[in-house]
Amino acid sequence: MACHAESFTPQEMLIVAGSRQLEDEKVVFAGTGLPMVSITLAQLTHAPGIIPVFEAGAVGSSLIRGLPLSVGDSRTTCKADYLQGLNAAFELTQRGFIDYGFIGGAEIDPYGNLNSTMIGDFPVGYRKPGVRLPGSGGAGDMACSCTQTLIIMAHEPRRFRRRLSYYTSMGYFDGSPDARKKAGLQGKGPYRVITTKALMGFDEETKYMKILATMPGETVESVQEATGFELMVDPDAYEYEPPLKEEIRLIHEAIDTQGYFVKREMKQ
Amino acid sequence: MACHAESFTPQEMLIVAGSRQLEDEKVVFAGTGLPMVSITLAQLTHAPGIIPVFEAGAVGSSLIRGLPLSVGDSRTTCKADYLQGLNAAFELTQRGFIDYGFIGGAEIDPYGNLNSTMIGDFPVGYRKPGVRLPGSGGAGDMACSCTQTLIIMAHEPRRFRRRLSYYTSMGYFDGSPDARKKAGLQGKGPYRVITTKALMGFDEETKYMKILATMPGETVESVQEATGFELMVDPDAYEYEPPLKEEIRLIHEAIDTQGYFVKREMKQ
Amino acid sequence: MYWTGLSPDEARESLANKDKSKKDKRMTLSKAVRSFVSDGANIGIGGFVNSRQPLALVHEIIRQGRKDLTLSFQSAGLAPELLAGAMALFPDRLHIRRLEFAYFAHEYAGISPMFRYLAENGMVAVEDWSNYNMSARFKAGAMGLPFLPVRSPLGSDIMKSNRSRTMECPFTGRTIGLIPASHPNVALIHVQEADMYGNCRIKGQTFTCPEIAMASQHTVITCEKLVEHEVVTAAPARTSIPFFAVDAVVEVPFGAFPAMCHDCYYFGQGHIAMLRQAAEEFRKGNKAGLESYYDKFILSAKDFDDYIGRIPYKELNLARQMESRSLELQKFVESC
Amino acid sequence: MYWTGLSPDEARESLANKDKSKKDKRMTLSKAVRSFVSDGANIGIGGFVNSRQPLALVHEIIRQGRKDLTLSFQSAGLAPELLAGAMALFPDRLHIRRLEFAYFAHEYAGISPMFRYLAENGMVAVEDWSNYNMSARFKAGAMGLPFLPVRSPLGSDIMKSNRSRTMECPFTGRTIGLIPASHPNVALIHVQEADMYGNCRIKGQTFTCPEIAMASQHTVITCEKLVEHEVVTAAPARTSIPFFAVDAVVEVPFGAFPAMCHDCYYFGQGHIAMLRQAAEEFRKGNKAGLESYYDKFILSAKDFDDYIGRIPYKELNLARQMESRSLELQKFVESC
Repeated sequence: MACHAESFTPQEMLIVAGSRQLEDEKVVFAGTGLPMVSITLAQLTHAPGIIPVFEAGAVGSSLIRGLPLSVGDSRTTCKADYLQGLNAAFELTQRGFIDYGFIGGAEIDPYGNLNSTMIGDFPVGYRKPGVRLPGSGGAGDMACSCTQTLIIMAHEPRRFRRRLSYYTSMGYFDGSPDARKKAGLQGKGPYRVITTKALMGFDEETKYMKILATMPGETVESVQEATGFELMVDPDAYEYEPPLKEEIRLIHEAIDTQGYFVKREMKQ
Repeated sequence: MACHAESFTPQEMLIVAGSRQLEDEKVVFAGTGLPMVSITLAQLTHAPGIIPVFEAGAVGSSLIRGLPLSVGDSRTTCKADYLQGLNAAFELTQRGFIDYGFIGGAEIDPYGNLNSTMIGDFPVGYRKPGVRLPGSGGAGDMACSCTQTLIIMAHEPRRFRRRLSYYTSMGYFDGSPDARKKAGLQGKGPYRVITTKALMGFDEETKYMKILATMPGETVESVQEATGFELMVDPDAYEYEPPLKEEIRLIHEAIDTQGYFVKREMKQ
Repeated sequence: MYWTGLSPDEARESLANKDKSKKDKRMTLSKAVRSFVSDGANIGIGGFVNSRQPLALVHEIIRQGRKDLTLSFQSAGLAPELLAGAMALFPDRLHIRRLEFAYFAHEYAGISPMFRYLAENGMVAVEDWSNYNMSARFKAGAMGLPFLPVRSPLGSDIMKSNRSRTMECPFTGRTIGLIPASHPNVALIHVQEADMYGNCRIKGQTFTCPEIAMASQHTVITCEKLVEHEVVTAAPARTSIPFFAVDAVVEVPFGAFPAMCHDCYYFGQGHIAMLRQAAEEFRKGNKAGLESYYDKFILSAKDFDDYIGRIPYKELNLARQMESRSLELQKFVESC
Repeated sequence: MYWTGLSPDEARESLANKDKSKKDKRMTLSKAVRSFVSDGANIGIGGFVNSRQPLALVHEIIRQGRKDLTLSFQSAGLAPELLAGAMALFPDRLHIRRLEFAYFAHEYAGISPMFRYLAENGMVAVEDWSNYNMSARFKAGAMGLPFLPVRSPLGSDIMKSNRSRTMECPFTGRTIGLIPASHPNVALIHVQEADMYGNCRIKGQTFTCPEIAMASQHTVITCEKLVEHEVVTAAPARTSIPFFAVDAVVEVPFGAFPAMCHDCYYFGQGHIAMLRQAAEEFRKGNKAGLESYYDKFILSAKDFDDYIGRIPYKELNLARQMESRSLELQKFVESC
């Protein structure tokens, strides 16, 4: 019988949901931060056969040496099958070896497009943006070329916007039929958006974002309220299963023992 | 005082001349067979600092483990600085790391273009050639992308032809100004043609083949007679210095001890 | 534009839908060829000239018989020559439709008579490329790109013999060549070491083996020896081909003989000379020698071990000794 | 089309005319920077985020002062951040004109405040690319090609922010991206081991260091330790950068600190936090902390050893221990 945690933070729920979305024995390209935590949690629970790929060059690693603080960290090379550099990792992706890309972003729109470049008015304000973000890194490439992508991010109205300042990592463009294929892309696009408030997918026809489940304590209304655009709601939307005690324990005692990415305070 | 060999074969003279054309401390892309013998001879005599590159992937090797029978032979990897594969070797070439490419061919024309593909009528007879040769291998690439090329071959009328059946390795095309550059090539083209009968270069303006020296026992007339087109003759053409005893000794006792590429019978 | 093997979109689709998990891929030679080498296949041949030629797989293909094959390689000798000889002798058993290649001969051991025989009789379609072209075509395939730009051999008849294009570079305004990716249906690769999942450790030059494996729809690996998976993960930078690019792993000692295999054995020079002589005589009209070669060493052999068992021990031993002794100094220094 | 650094034809010409012989390239940090890093240079920065950042070279550039720089990298933190901070504090000493990059921040340690400061004040021209784009741009340069085709990030604003193009693939008819080669004037690369000729042995991931070195007009290598040439030739397949792509070799232990260096030391986390904090305060208007950082650790230091000498021993030792202990099992298995 599943033993659920009595209290957990939205971030812990986010990580657990990220982990549960990962299928066993799939190749997963890991973005930095929370995706690495979720992948490790999945490896320690239901998906020991996951094959992680890190953009700095490691394939098939076990993160048992400690949570990497960077996708270029030596810890990502532990027990790897294959170890090269950035070009090799992205070429694997372009070729089709990656089942899932696991990425984040600062802003997202209804079609799963992400911004991690700038807040401001592009292209006019490109040379002097209101807020300059770190830039695409590899996320823009993963979004294009992984077979599918999982997006993980905090759910706040300022992050969920109808129109992005800048389109860094492409989802379904404007939702028009075959938009990705016409642009020259190979991957199928975003599969799930996992947030602190909901699990979302995309309508098959319109490619518009849709609530599949609400996180414990949230409702369709509370999720909609935290979203800068109107969401579709799946007719079978359900309440997401809360974290297990064991999942929370693993996060803090086996994965991010130093609290680099996962905060420890209890909010709920 | 130089001690010349009393007798030597045209092939031995060819190898020695090939060796002497190699400058010390240059990077030389080695074709299979005689170029490997000449490069090793140069390394053992005046040019210990030559850096050989083999198309199967080895850079900077010392061929002290025995003469390789193939440019993909493990012997080409001995004491190498760098060891990868074919793409890496040709990318080095394309980038500009190779000073000299050292190649052969079955047929040559007055502008240093080479055929190693077929004898017959191209394109009509391409699908059923009179004689099918092994094909370009890497020679076509070396001819295009090494900074300069050295060509080494037996001097026979059937090999020196005004018009080739097939243009495999490009020299100066039709000799027209900037023909190589217009075609998109980066290397400067053929520098010398070393044969069993002569050392030849190319006229600076017309890019037409020109006798620079005749091999011992040959004359401008005898060279011309063995050539299927008219040659230019350098006003300062001279008789080439015969092999030294030591050069002949090294060829047979230190390099091709089994006689794979260099025959031993004395013809002169 | 026509594609032999898979088109870039087909190759992508096939890989995206494939199970890429880490599973035991060991199987028999016979099953590997039965499962992954079909009639009509475009076969990517690993190795370089007569180094690491996938001869155990070639023997098995000849034994099983295949039709309508396309052979893709940069420079090769024994592997395509044995297939060409099988076609010349037994056209109902083995048929090669097409060659995409840069060089087909034996280097020090001379030309390939059976290639000359097929080509000069117009029995096979040929498409000439340069070594770099073929290597870059596999590389484009491995990179998931439909083409790569190349600077050679621009202006040659090679570019007129094949499907390459030229264009004006949009950045420099100069002429540049474009060569289409090659995605064979199956890659045949012989390596020194592999683990049960297919991670390959190639010693010496890699040639274009990693690119061919990663470009192809399926990859069959023969290896001199299977190694524990832990050997691979202890030094992952030495993995040349990752497991998820491999479909079958077969342990076949001497699997490239009489070709050479870096660190394992040198050329079986006597055997190569014998085979080449028989082929040259076939080309001149005398078929008996070549027929008896195929019968003795391939068709009547149960499997590749059986063939190796028919090679005189002193030939195998000489090839081993020539290779290991010449590598001794290097290995001693490396072990320090 | 404009080129920063060298155009492909200029890069080819420069390399063709260069002495590529095997000569002793050891020199001091000061001489290496004086000889190969000029005002106006496009600098290719090796490493990845805060791994193997060439910080000894960056400190020396700040000490010597340079103007009108272009920085090219895929993902980096400390190296460009220290240069950006120097520009913000001492505009007459150091000036960055332009950034060509994919990601500029510290991953676990957050954003780069000095990058935000320069970018949000419009003090520097930026050209955004993706990580694969920048890696492939260096790779195109290393391959001697004017461009490479890419499939990502097609359709994004990144492609509108930079000099990439799209075209219809002449083989498939589908849209494909083309990104121009990058040929920096100088590459700054930190590695674990190099010999006196410049052969580099990179441990762990190579990132894009080999490509940057081979694309650049000049390459300056700092290494944790010099190794004998015989170590290189005993295992040439482990050479990541060949000597003829290198112009200067400087032995600088801890040459990437407080960035991490695989197999040598982990992140100097306390030092990174201190620097980042000072930079964040500068961005909010309080300059004193950052000024004092530069004064204490860079400007008043005679050389990089002097700076390392000012780091508390226990910080250095902790970084060493964290890295070596976590690698112990792996190295034990590898040594068997």
